[in-house]
Amino acid sequence: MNEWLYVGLFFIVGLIIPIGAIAMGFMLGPKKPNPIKQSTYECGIEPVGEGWVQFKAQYYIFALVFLVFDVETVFLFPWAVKLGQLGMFAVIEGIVFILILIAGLVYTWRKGMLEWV
Amino acid sequence: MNFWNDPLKVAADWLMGIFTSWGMNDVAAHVLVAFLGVLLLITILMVIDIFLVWIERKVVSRFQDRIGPNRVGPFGLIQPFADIIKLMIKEDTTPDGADKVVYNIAPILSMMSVLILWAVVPLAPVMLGVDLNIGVLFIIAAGSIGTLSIIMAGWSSNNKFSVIGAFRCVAVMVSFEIPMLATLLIPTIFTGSMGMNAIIQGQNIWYVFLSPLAALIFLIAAIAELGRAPFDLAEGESELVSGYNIEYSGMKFGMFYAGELLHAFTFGGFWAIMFFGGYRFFGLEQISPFLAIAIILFKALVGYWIIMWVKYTVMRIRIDQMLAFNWKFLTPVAFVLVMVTALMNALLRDAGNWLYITGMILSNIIVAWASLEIVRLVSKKERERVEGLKQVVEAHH
Amino acid sequence: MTGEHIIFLIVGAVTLLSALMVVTMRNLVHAALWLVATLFGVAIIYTLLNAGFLAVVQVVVYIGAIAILFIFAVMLTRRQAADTGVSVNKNWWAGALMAVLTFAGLAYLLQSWRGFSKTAAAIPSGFDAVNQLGEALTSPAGYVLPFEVASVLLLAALVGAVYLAFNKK
Amino acid sequence: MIPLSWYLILAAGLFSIGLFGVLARRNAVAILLGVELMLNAVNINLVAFWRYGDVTQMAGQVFAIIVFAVAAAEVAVGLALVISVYRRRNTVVAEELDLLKW
Repeated sequence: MNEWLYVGLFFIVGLIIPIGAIAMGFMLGPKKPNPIKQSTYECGIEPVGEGWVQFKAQYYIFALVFLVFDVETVFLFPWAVKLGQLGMFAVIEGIVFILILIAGLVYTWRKGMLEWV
Repeated sequence: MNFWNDPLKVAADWLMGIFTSWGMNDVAAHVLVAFLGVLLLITILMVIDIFLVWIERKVVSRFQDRIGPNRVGPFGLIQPFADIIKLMIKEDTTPDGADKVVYNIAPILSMMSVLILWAVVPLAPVMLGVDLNIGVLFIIAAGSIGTLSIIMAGWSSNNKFSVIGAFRCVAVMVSFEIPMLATLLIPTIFTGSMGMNAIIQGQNIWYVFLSPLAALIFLIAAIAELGRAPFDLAEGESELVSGYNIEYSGMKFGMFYAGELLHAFTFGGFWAIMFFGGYRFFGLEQISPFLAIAIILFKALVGYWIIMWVKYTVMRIRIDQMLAFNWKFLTPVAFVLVMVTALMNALLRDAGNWLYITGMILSNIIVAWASLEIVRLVSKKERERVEGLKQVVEAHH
Repeated sequence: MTGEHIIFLIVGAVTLLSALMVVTMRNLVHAALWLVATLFGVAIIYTLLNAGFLAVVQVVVYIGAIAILFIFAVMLTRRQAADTGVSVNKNWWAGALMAVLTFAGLAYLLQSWRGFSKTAAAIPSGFDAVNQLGEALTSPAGYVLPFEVASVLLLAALVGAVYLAFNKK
Repeated sequence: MIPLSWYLILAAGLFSIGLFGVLARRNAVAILLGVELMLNAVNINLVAFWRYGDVTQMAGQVFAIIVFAVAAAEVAVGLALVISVYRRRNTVVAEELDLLKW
């Protein structure tokens, strides 16, 4: 518990410093808003439509593959910590785990889902 | 116990004495002292950050055969302060239709995600920061907060280009997190701990000599994670005008900018900790904690310099090439390397030091050679296929 | 009332409040961001329970991956920046009643359990949870099978999700 | 030291809120958000029981890790379903997906 208190202090100070900097900027800077200044930037022309576009599904695929890999790799960390004291059995086990993981990547790859089209 | 051997403890004891003599209870005084310590560290970091701007501009200009800032103060040293003042007195605009709360939180979170990284950086044998037993994963956790801040910034600006920029940036950042996680497994396997200090203590031989490939992959993944060139797709100037931070001005933009530079410096530091012995340098760190701090800051600066060097040497890569490079090359290689390292570690653990090092280096070289050979063969096939297509087209004409 | 109690109360209140925001927010991106706040609160609860590894995994997996996936999915499935119409269905009162009843039932059941207000023993010195976890996940007497099955489950999820979402039709 | 009851009540509250989200929301993505809350409530309980029981028995933490994996799998498949439905029916409102009722 105790050590996380210090981490918590880092979070608090890490919030205070940028808030302070931004607040200082807010106080020192001029405030003269006008409609043209506040319109969103679009390469100099008038903004067309709303600030939302249809996304391609490819973004989702990469996030999906990332999610699966992220979860599994994180689970490998306790294994890696203990590896030095464990025998061949644990090593084989970890290798099987990684191979199953790579099988997923290979499937996604073979389905052509890793192409950016 | 004198000041030069353990400055933090001396200062903390002195402050504790003062606070308790004011009638504060022990716990509160302890928390207050820790708070002041964290505040001091982060303030120093912000000052370093200001000078990073100067270093960056100076180094870039040398790469590009210019002189760089040289008017304001000696060697232009005052220039970054002028930049800060300029950022501060600029108007803080908020675009129409922006989601005000999210829009304002994003730069704060972005800066915070970098600053909290320093919680786990051991600066000297007597200044370990917070010696968490999961220090390695803490880097990734802080990185996920940074990713989130980019999505928030892009989405809340109510601008197509910032949303697209944010999405591209996040797709790249999360993708490269995987090889980074995988290479972080390797120091963990060598050390048998995820604590930063344990990893440094375990490096009687720098891990870069045990696993140079892992060090290289970590550096590449870190550069992508930082969103720096050649992986700086979030800010494709011609396509996306500036990426997720396009609608930000003044100090809010400054937070993104300063956060990026400090992030690069911090990852230089992590690179040094994971693979180059952190604050250790042939026993010099035992002489004085100040020397140890100088060593780790120097190593971090070297890492930062290498990241800059890559940035200004290599040209920008297209997003499809980048994601293909990550998923089809870097990630499989990183995982194969983890498997080989785990296997070699189990086989050679009892075989003696020299055999262990030789085996590790050899296995690294073999993995690197094999993967490059596979890439060579595949690209040769691809070239032949394209050539064949060309001939077919020409035959038609 | 020690510092730990105060931290718990603040974090718990924020967690529950942001959870309420998750289920009531009309704008789904806001709901996802409130979910992040809830998940972060839960991570702090884990650190209060001395489960540092799980706290970090919570941030890496939930905030770094699951929340991002949610935001991507929201962006992929929406026409307007804000949802039109009501965000709850016409049986929402039944849902609310059900939730309140569940909470009351759980609270009643729990308070009649004798281990309810148990306090924890101190963590033994030299106890390393990550090390123990590594041991438990890899020793044949431990949880090897669930560990491997989790990997197969995620493989199946990846294959299924890729097939479902992007089967060209 | 915080008594176990506080954690259990927090978890029960989180679970109920998640349940409300699942039962009452119209948008399928929002329903999945509710499921996430419920899974988190379960995890708090598991970790609390680990801490308040014998800490050398890692079952609680291992279960929590398996729940992480299950949550990830659930989100991956659930959101893929939502996207798939959206591409075919152009809606993500759960009530309008009533083809099987006919």
